[in-house]
Amino acid sequence: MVTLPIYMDSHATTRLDPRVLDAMLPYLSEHFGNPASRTHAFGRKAAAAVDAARCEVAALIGARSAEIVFTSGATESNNLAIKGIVAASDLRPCHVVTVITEHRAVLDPCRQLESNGCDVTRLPVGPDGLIDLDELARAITPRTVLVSVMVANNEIGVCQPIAAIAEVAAARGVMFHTDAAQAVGRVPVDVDRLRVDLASISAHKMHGPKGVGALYVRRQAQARLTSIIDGGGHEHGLRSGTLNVPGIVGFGKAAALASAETNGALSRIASLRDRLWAGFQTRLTGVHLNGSFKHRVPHNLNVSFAHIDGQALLTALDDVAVSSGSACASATDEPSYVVQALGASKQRARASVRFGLDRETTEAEVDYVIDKVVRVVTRLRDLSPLSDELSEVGRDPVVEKQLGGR
Amino acid sequence: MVTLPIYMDSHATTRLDPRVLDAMLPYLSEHFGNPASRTHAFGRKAAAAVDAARCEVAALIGARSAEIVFTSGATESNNLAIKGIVAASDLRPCHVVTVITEHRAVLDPCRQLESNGCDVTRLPVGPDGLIDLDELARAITPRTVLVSVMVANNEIGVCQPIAAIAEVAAARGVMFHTDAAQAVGRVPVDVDRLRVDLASISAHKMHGPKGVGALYVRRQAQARLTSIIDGGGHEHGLRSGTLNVPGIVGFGKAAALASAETNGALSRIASLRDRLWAGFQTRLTGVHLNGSFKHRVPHNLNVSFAHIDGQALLTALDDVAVSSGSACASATDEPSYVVQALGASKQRARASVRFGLDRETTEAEVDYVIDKVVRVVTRLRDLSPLSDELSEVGRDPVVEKQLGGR
Amino acid sequence: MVQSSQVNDYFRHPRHVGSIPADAADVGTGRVESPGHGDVARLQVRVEEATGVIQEARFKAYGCSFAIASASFVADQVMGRTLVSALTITADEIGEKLSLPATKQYCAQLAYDAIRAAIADYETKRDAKAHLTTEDER
Amino acid sequence: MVQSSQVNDYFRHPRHVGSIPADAADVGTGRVESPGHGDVARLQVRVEEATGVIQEARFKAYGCSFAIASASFVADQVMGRTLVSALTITADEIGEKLSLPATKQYCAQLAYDAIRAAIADYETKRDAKAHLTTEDER
Ligand SMILES: Cc1ncc(COP(=O)(O)O)c(C=O)c1O
Ligand SMILES: Cc1ncc(COP(=O)(O)O)c(C=O)c1O
Repeated sequence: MVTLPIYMDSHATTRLDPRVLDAMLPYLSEHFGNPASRTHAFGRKAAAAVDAARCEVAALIGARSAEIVFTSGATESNNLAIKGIVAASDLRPCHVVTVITEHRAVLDPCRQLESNGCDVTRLPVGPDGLIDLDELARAITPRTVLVSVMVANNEIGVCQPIAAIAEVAAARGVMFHTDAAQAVGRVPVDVDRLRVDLASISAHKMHGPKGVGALYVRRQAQARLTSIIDGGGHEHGLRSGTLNVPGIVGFGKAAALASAETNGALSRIASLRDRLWAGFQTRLTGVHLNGSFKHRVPHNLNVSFAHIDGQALLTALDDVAVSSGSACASATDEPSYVVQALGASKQRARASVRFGLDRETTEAEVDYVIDKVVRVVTRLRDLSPLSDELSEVGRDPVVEKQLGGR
Repeated sequence: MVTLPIYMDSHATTRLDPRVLDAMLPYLSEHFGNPASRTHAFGRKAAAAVDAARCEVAALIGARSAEIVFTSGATESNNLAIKGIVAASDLRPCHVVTVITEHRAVLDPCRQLESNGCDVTRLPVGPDGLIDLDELARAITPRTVLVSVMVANNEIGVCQPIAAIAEVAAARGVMFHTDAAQAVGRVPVDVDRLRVDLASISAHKMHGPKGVGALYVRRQAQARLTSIIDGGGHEHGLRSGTLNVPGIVGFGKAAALASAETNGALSRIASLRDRLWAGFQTRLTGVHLNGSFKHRVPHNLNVSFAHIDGQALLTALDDVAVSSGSACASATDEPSYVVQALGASKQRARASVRFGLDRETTEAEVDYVIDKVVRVVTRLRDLSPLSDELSEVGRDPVVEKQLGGR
Repeated sequence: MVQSSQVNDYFRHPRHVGSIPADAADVGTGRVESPGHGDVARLQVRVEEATGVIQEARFKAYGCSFAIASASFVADQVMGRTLVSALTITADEIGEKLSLPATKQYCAQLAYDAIRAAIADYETKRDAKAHLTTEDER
Repeated sequence: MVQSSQVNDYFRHPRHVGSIPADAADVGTGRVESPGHGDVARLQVRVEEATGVIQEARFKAYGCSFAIASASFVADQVMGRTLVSALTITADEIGEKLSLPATKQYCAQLAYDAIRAAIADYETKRDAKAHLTTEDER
């Protein structure tokens, strides 16, 4: 028994856990004070709730609560980390190293810095989606002030070797930031064990509310960061503005739930994901996994279905919410730069579909999705001239070359 | 009959209207999609809700919905406006004009720009808290790219002549930003009538949720603004990041309620405020209004009670939540720069207390507050050596000079 | 990207899907690709030579739902029309009938190109045959 | 700024509020102001000359709740103690007893200064009187 539509797009956002909402509700009604109003009970009540949430978020990643800077989300956290480290540096021009498959919330701030004279190196990735550590080491120059590499990719779920990257950066005295939005709350992340200096987190990716996130800033890194939003000196002067109390309380609760439940859910989610992948492989030809299978978060599956377009597949999958690397939502229609970075053709990139499971996903849902996808893929392939044109679909599962005519 | 404690600190934040919470709840439960996920129903539902809220917010200030950029609050809006206009300008160094009594969310970004080589003029104010328009005109130079003057002050409630200021700026071809956080939703604000180019708004100052705000950006100004948070190009590329859907929905509802109810509440709030002021004046000597009485939002009263300290008064007022210009919450303990800007002594600034009424304030609450304040002021004055030392408190209501000894 | 009910209908219930033998003398086949986007449409028409009327139309399409709907729509439209009449269908008309958003107008162009390519293919064959016949007659 | 229960108690229920005639020979008055902050404390002690014991203490204070509590606290503390003993009270001790936050330590200093000023004033008067007496006796 499944309830339709099925949500399998957890990389985009997750359902707010009802327990999180319960924790938030008092702060959306009677406890409405501004935590900066320390002179009265309304304010102190709010401040205490923020303090408690800060501890929960810190505990989830093995940080101290004074190292948590609340923001409006991981996009802001990334901007604060990247622009803030560059702004605080004396080196001019300075240099930042990142990866071609990062989220736009890392790539766009880097582009912005570039237009202001900063140098940016974007490391390539292999067909598995992983960077080469030697290449990273070679990319670092005496002017490098920051290395920014995400924990888990938002499209293909591939996990970079963060501890090793941190070691390379530390050996060269360079600050290391990681966009951990897709990882924290889903897989264990410990900032001390990984030795990262800055880490971006987002509540809504872990069954918390939208519009709240955090930047972890290691104590020693705080003096090397310039704020991007000023006005009152909240959050140790690193992020001003009235705190989003209900959001932060919800974030704290989501963190507490993740701390308690992530480990237990990990293998269950991974086995559901494996079931999904096995279902596609058994019942369809021409399916291709994008990125490493092994170095991947358990909740991600990114598959290209040969000879069809992701947007068409998504549209036909009306009662299953998944998303496509083809970024059809955007006006440009450019197929996923992440899948293309793996060396895939535009057509394979267009054919990619991202399945995002979470701790609420059930086996029945997975089975429904397999059935539905198989039916829709078959129908669209019947419609596709490419299926006819390429004699043996089964042998060459993915159309690697552009079809420039027959 | 009053319920204690009484909240009279509406400049800091306001109670979330239960109708706003009702509007938000579906987006905190079943409708949890990411509005950027246009390929499935969860996302489209969220996107539609955001669109509707954008229209409500736009309508409240007489803007078009495409001119509303959602942010995390007025602090961010101010930073975006001020830093964004300067960053987009070709002039180097460029020049910004603002006012000494602005909120820190304007002054701090200006300070930040200054440290990067931008020139900043901070206009003084008269004892009434108002700027001089001639002085403004003289301050504008060929390098001036922005004038930023708030609609209503957050401490003393004084309203600057925005339309006239906008005219001065427009006559010189300079962009005009106004921090309208304390005004929008409480008094009518029409961006077209006032001819402002950019205006900052905050939901939690108008019975909406914390952590959401907007920057109004006039269509013609959009190309002259550089974003400060990049990553995906949300909000016409002016503010990236996953939208805070429940917050935005709540903001929309708060705006709709304000549109419907503000005009009716205005005179009622003003008469309650006047009753409060009359109560203090009748029953106490040594009370001094800070700033113009006439050019003031109806919900504000800022009074200095001679010979006592604001923090002590606030602490003694345990069942009445008000706040003090003495900023006791901060570590610095520096008395209100706003009250000092009126020409008041540090002591008068320390003695200032801000009463913030809102549409929920009742006459019974006002009467309770008068009684309580009179009792506490009397008790603290009995404790104060200053009361003895100054022979005739009634004649010289406020201690204007520093007491450097006897 | 919101799609109109027309696009939705043609995408979910496409008319005239399939292939007909491309080497038949009375069949014209058009296979076109959208430059930049990579969407592909193949349209086939079977034409009654005497009347110039399209008796049968078949399409296949690769691409987004708008491309598929556009191809299905034109297959539907050309059925029963003369070649001359079919050639009067414009890309704008396709876009309008399907209420395509501006960014998807290229799908209308693709379908339009497919009609012209299919008819051109048929006409090339017919003319070649006519030429042969003429030579036979000589 | 969170205040301890001790500060809260002394602020809400201050002991020994008031004034005693400053010109009385057995009364010492200390009025001190906190530099930078502007808080003012006035402490008065009535001393039994023979024993050097403080018989009565009165204070007034202007400033924040921490300053008022500190002044009230020291008025309470010095009562019944000898001058010598009263002078052993340190600012740190006041801060500790009232659990003052670091940023409010200056209030302890203010109260401490008030004790010393009050005792100094009393001693000045006493010495002047002794001087007069000595002169009378001569
Ligand atoms: C890897 C990654 N970084 C950053 C973000 C942006 O975070 P937020 O949605 O909190 O702005 C996302 C999600 O959109 C993400 O997946
Ligand atoms: C005048 C003014 N501007 C800006 C702000 C900051 O807005 P927010 O609380 O939304 O960050 C406030 C309130 O704190 C304010 O009163």
